[in-house]
Amino acid sequence: MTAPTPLLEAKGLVKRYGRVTALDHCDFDLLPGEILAVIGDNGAGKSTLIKALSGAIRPNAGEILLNGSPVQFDSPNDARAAGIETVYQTLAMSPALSIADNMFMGRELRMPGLMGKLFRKLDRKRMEDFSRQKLAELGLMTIQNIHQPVETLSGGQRQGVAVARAAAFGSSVVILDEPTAALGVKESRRVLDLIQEVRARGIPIILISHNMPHVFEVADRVHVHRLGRRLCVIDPKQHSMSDAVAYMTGAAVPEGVAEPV
Amino acid sequence: MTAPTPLLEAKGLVKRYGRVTALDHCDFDLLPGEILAVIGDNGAGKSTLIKALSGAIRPNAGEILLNGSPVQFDSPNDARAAGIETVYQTLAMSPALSIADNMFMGRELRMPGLMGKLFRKLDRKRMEDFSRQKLAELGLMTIQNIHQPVETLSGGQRQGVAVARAAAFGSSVVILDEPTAALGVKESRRVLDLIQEVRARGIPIILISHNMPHVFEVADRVHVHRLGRRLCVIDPKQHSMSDAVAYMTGAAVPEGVAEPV
Amino acid sequence: MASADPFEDVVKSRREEGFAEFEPTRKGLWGRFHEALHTTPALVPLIVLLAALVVFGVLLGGKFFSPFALTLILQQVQIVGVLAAAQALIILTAGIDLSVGAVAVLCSVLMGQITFRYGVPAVAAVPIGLAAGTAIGAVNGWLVSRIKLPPFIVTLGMWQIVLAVNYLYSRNETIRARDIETQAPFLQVLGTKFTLGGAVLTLGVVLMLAVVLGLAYALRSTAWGRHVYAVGDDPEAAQLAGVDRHKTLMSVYMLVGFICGLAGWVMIGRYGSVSPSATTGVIGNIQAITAVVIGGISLFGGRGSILGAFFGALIVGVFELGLRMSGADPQWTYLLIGVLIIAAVTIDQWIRKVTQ
Amino acid sequence: MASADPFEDVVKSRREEGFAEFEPTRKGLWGRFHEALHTTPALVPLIVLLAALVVFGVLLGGKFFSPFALTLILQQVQIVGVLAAAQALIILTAGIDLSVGAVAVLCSVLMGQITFRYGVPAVAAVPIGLAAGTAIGAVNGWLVSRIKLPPFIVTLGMWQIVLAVNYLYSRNETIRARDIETQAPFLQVLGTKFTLGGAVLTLGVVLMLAVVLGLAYALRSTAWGRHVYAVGDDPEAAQLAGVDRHKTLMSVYMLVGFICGLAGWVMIGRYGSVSPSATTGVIGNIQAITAVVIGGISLFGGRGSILGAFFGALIVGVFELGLRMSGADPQWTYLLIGVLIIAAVTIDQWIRKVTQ
Amino acid sequence: AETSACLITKTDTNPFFVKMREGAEAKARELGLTLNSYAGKVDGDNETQVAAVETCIANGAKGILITPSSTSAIVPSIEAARAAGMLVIALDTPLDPIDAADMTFATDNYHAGVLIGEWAKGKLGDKAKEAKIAFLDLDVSQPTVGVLRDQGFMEGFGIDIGDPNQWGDESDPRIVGHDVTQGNEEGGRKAMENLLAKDPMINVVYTINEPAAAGAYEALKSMGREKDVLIVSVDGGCPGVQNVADGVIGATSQQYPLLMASKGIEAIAAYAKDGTKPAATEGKAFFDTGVSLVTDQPVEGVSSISVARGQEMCWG
Ligand SMILES: Nc1ncnc2c1ncn2[C@@H]1O[C@H](COP(=O)(O)OP(=O)(O)OP(=O)(O)O)[C@@H](O)[C@H]1O
Ligand SMILES: Nc1ncnc2c1ncn2[C@@H]1O[C@H](COP(=O)(O)OP(=O)(O)OP(=O)(O)O)[C@@H](O)[C@H]1O
Ligand SMILES: [Mg+2]
Ligand SMILES: [Mg+2]
Repeated sequence: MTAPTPLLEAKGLVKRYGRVTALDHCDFDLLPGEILAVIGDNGAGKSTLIKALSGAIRPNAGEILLNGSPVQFDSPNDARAAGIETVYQTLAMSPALSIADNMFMGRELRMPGLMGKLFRKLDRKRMEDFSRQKLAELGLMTIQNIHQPVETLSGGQRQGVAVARAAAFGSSVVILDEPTAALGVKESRRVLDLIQEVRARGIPIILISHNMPHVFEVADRVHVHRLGRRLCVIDPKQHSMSDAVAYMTGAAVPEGVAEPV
Repeated sequence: MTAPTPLLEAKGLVKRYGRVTALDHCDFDLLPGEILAVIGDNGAGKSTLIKALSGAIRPNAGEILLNGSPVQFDSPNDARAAGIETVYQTLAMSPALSIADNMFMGRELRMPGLMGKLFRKLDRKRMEDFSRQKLAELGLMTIQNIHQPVETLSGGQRQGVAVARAAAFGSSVVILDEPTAALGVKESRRVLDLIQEVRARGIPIILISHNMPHVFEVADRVHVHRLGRRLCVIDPKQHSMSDAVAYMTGAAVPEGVAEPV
Repeated sequence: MASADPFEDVVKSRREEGFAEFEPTRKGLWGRFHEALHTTPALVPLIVLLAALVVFGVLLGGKFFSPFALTLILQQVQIVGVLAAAQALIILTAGIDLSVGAVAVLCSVLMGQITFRYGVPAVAAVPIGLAAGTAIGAVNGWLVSRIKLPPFIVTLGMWQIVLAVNYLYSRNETIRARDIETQAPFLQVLGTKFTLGGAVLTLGVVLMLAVVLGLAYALRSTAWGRHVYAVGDDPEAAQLAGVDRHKTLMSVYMLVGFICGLAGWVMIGRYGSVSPSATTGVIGNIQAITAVVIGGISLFGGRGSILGAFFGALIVGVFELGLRMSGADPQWTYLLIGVLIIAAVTIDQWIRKVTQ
Repeated sequence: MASADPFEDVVKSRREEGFAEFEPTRKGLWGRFHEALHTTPALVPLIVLLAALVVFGVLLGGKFFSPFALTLILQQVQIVGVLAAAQALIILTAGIDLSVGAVAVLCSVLMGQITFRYGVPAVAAVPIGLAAGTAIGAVNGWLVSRIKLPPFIVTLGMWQIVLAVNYLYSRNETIRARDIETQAPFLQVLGTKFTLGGAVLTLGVVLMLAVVLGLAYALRSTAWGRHVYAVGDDPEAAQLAGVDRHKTLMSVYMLVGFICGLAGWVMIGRYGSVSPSATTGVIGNIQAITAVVIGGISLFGGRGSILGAFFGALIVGVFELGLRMSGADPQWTYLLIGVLIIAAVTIDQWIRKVTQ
Repeated sequence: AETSACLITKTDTNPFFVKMREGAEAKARELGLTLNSYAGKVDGDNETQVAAVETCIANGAKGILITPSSTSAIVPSIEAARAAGMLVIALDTPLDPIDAADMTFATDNYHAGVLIGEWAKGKLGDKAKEAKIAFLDLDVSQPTVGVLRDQGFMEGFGIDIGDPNQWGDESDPRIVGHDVTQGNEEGGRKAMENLLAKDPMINVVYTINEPAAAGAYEALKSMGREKDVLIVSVDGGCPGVQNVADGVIGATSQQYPLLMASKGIEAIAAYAKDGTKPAATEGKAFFDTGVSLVTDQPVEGVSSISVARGQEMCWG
């Protein structure tokens, strides 16, 4: 099997914060239509990697290629313009605004007709109905008031809103940084379904997660991150979860890789 | 078996936020020396319950009893004075301060001798060494700079600091609200060990978690929370995880309980 | 350990679920009132305002409740009202603008001097003045958004610069009302009076109301308004969520500059003359910030309503007129206004607390 | 699905692990400099200050680098320096204090009037004045912490109240320098001069340095200091983590009141006389806030160092004296100081950026 | 109903206006008038004065005494008040145009400046030609009083004043510089220090008022130069005159705010009774309440009164 061109690729990414090295010549590739899981210890640099891929930070060195050609994202909006939609670990919500406001931030719906064209009036009702429906799909039925500011939601409800947003609007790549960390059993399950629905639409997904059973259930390939770089990529069908955990914690070294420390 | 007096008990707690009802006549009890797990859907009111128990919010109605006698906590400090130590879901850290500063917030160590007594000088070194050791015990070995402000830590590292703090200083009750949500496989494992160590010291623990295998591994009793109130308490040895999930999501109704909605 | 238990299967099949519902907890008028306070935060300063009106009405009797006195309040808060609307916008983005008053004065001076010194017709001088205000706003915005300087420092510097330019450019000359009236009446057009059911209003008052209501609409019902709140609430999060922080900030600062220009035009209407040493240049900023904060907008950004700021301006206006009319001497007036401002916000807090 | 895989067993046994280590990325002098900037944020305003000194030194030559001019700067910033230290404390708690200047003036008036009107000896009048400052601080603190009013409003009200009381109580009378010198010289003691290697310093300058260094120590090296930062950073989190928010805020506001009292005493030393209409009462607050912000303390609380605030005060002092010495007229000086303040913070930002 | 009158001063922090208010209050009490006082917030505050005039109209007062912060900008409000049937009297500072008020009871600030300028010139004699002069003015916004006093001093001293509506545009090399003081000790000291840093050889100091002069003196004293510098000032308040006696100030132009205020109140009382309006001083467009130079070192050709006499006549 000759490898297809990666949709999104990164080479030698470096990111330093003062004394701290978060990415240390890290490589990365995402193939079209796949679900790529990224796993690694806490602080391995997974979030930093996807922040670099989605334009939220600018790496000190290295290059990013989209469909084989180098790109530079100066802001998350640049990446979004290229079709990359991300759920950050910090969720990136405006705490004082309502659920619907947050769902549609930056892509608000206007009223039809004159009110919308001339007065640019928002179509509150349509946005709220849409939000309610998306949350119901995720099983978040405990939300009592759709006008609630996001800061008053429970941890899991808040994460649900962020995931629903990315899944609903994702166009060419969807990146999910620990999307189920705060979610309940039912809600996590629904997110996994959602991920598979998105992939079925032909959109590749990057999934960061510490939940091995979930990773091994949905991923096509697993990128193991360790100490700021990619240690190896494994096929979940040929490796067990124990292998993956052993690699990422440093308890075992995958073949053909010299233990870095 | 006659029930021993609960160490911590709550009766008929109600908490409303404007239009939203977070706790709806909720009961609760924690027996001495046990690990009590609290499970429930997102937004069921688990965090609100433990906030009421730890003095972070004041319920609109209901009473809290400590060792059988009613208490009123007006601030988290009141609860802490009564020996209740809590890891909140939001972690309650000062983002701009360092790891050691956060670990020792409110219980700082002073230099020995005159410098400490007269000039109230902090013993930075001792606090940093202690923090480093606690984090190492949790397996958080990716922290490169102990002076790093907490806001620059990864999601999991931050959670690790909060858990280490509560476990290190817990005295009569330790409450953990989703302590492993952002943690990796290894780090979660270590937290479970820690929970058992704390219990071995005779300190009872309230553990909120969405991770059923972990809950069933460590808990002595499981409090199932649904729609703002306690639905039932189950014994993990007599019920399966499937039962628990069915109860908390409303797919099944435990014996002797009328379906609330 | 039971990790082989396929517990997730329980939730694999979807069941029909209803949204969680609880009985509404409070009913009747009091419940509605609570509800209203929660959805419309500007109601709280409005209540304080009405309370202040009643208190002074009782103290001063018919003299205070005359159409003359009541419309006088509106006329006296015209300028602060417009500046407070501008300031509220900036504060919603978690900024602060110390230059608003100075920009207003400079714009009024520009409108006057351009007409009188260079003979440009007033209908052209006014837009030039407004453009100048917008340009100053753009500089502020650029420094805040691109160079990432703290708004406090940018606008503090701009305040001094604008005031000095204002004195230097005008050569400290006042253009007299009589001259404007005869040679360029358009400059004073916002001072035009008309009666509406016994109350005497000016076009300036109408403009103030239009600015406040227009902004209230834009902030609540357009995407731009949501972006302003989001940027003020958490700029990082807003940017990650897809808001163009730079564009939003630039639009806010430029709009604020423009509104300050309008305030300058209102000043000519109200005072008749054009004077570079108008005090608005020196204390307009604090007055505007005070109105905004009394109106319940958080100085940390992202929370509050512009109508609140307007009520805040009116509250101060009522206090000042009421105390003056009751003949308190100036230092006692200052002292009492200090006390009343604290009292107003205490009542505000109290209302919020009991209606939690 | 492989959920029966006992993957967690891999991590059940503990292995010896080392902390993650990476090669230090930058070395040598430049690397050390970076490191220093990261650990000591007050270095940035210090660099700006030195740059300003060099620029004016080059422009003005020996005249500026004379002990006379350099110590003059210290004397001129005495009062603002002390007030900036107080203001920095409040701003670190995410508050703001508009009353600092007014409280200082009132305390100086109290010290003077208590001595001259009631014949209390000056050594007793000074502590009474300091106690009054502390009491005002306590009222501010109580309103902020217990009633939970915004600090801006509380201290705005207090500012007006204190200024009015100041005029009313003093009946606007100045106590002349000559009278104090002959009848109560202790009031002027902080004006006492002494020479230190050619430089003429006053006890007031020494007091300023002591206040700044003392606070810097307390903030960095005591538990109280950590609590101040925590409360300013995220009051909710601090409280949940076990900090007594109320106690911390009260201690800060009371200490600030006390320091303002000291500033009032410094004022008597510097001006000789006691006058209720001192400008500090009106613009002392803005001057202090400006110094704090130039010094790199965030108005949102919890970030920055008090030494920075002190350097901020000195930066403004250098600009003012430098410009006056180079012969700019007052209006141009006013304009240029605006420009320079913005420039100073721009350079500050730039240093932070290139040394990221 | 009882007759009420308004007094609107520029500020109420300057002792000058405090005394003016005391004079007005005393007279009003004597004549049975209700007096409401108002003041601007800072020097040059026209807006607050406009609001005060409007309040007086709303209150139905019979007359207004005003020391205008801005002599021309206040005029439309004054016209409105007069149209409402009130007697308006300008105190201390004439309006522009002067006939916008019914009458003006004033000292001539420009003349006050001229007196101290002439005195300083006479005192220096020949050395006036190479004098080094510091000007300690009021504020960068150049309120009218400050400009009048400053430019008057220049004329008296023999300096070409350029634009009479502005200070700072002169080119005489004897001027070391202008700085602003806000009219208090604090500003006086700092401004003096700044100008001394620019040129330590300053030997004449013009000050806007006596508090500024006292501040300037402190700065000079700390450099040991208090003996060889001539300080002149304007106002004539009691502490100021005492400072002349103590040698802090060389000479000051004394004004009479109490007189202005009590005259003003009398005029309003008369107007309220039978509609009579006050008349101007012979040959002038206003009622001149006079100004005298107070010094114990009289100079030939400049009329002055002694410090003892000044202390008798000082306000308060
Ligand atoms: N702004 C920052 N300043 C300094 N260090 C940082 C910053 N952001 C991240 N780091 C450090 O970089 C390393 C990688 O962090 P990152 O958030 O990418 O980890 P992660 O793999 O996502 O971990 P987790 O699973 O806990 O989310 C960590 O050691 C962290 O402390
Ligand atoms: N300050 C608040 N204002 C309004 N509603 C609130 C507030 N805090 C919590 N709620 C609501 O109360 C309900 C219970 O929230 P809580 O945080 O206790 O849930 P939880 O069981 O901890 O959920 P999770 O598992 O997601 O953490 C939710 O519906 C939430 O939206
Ligand atoms: Mg992460
Ligand atoms: Mg929760």
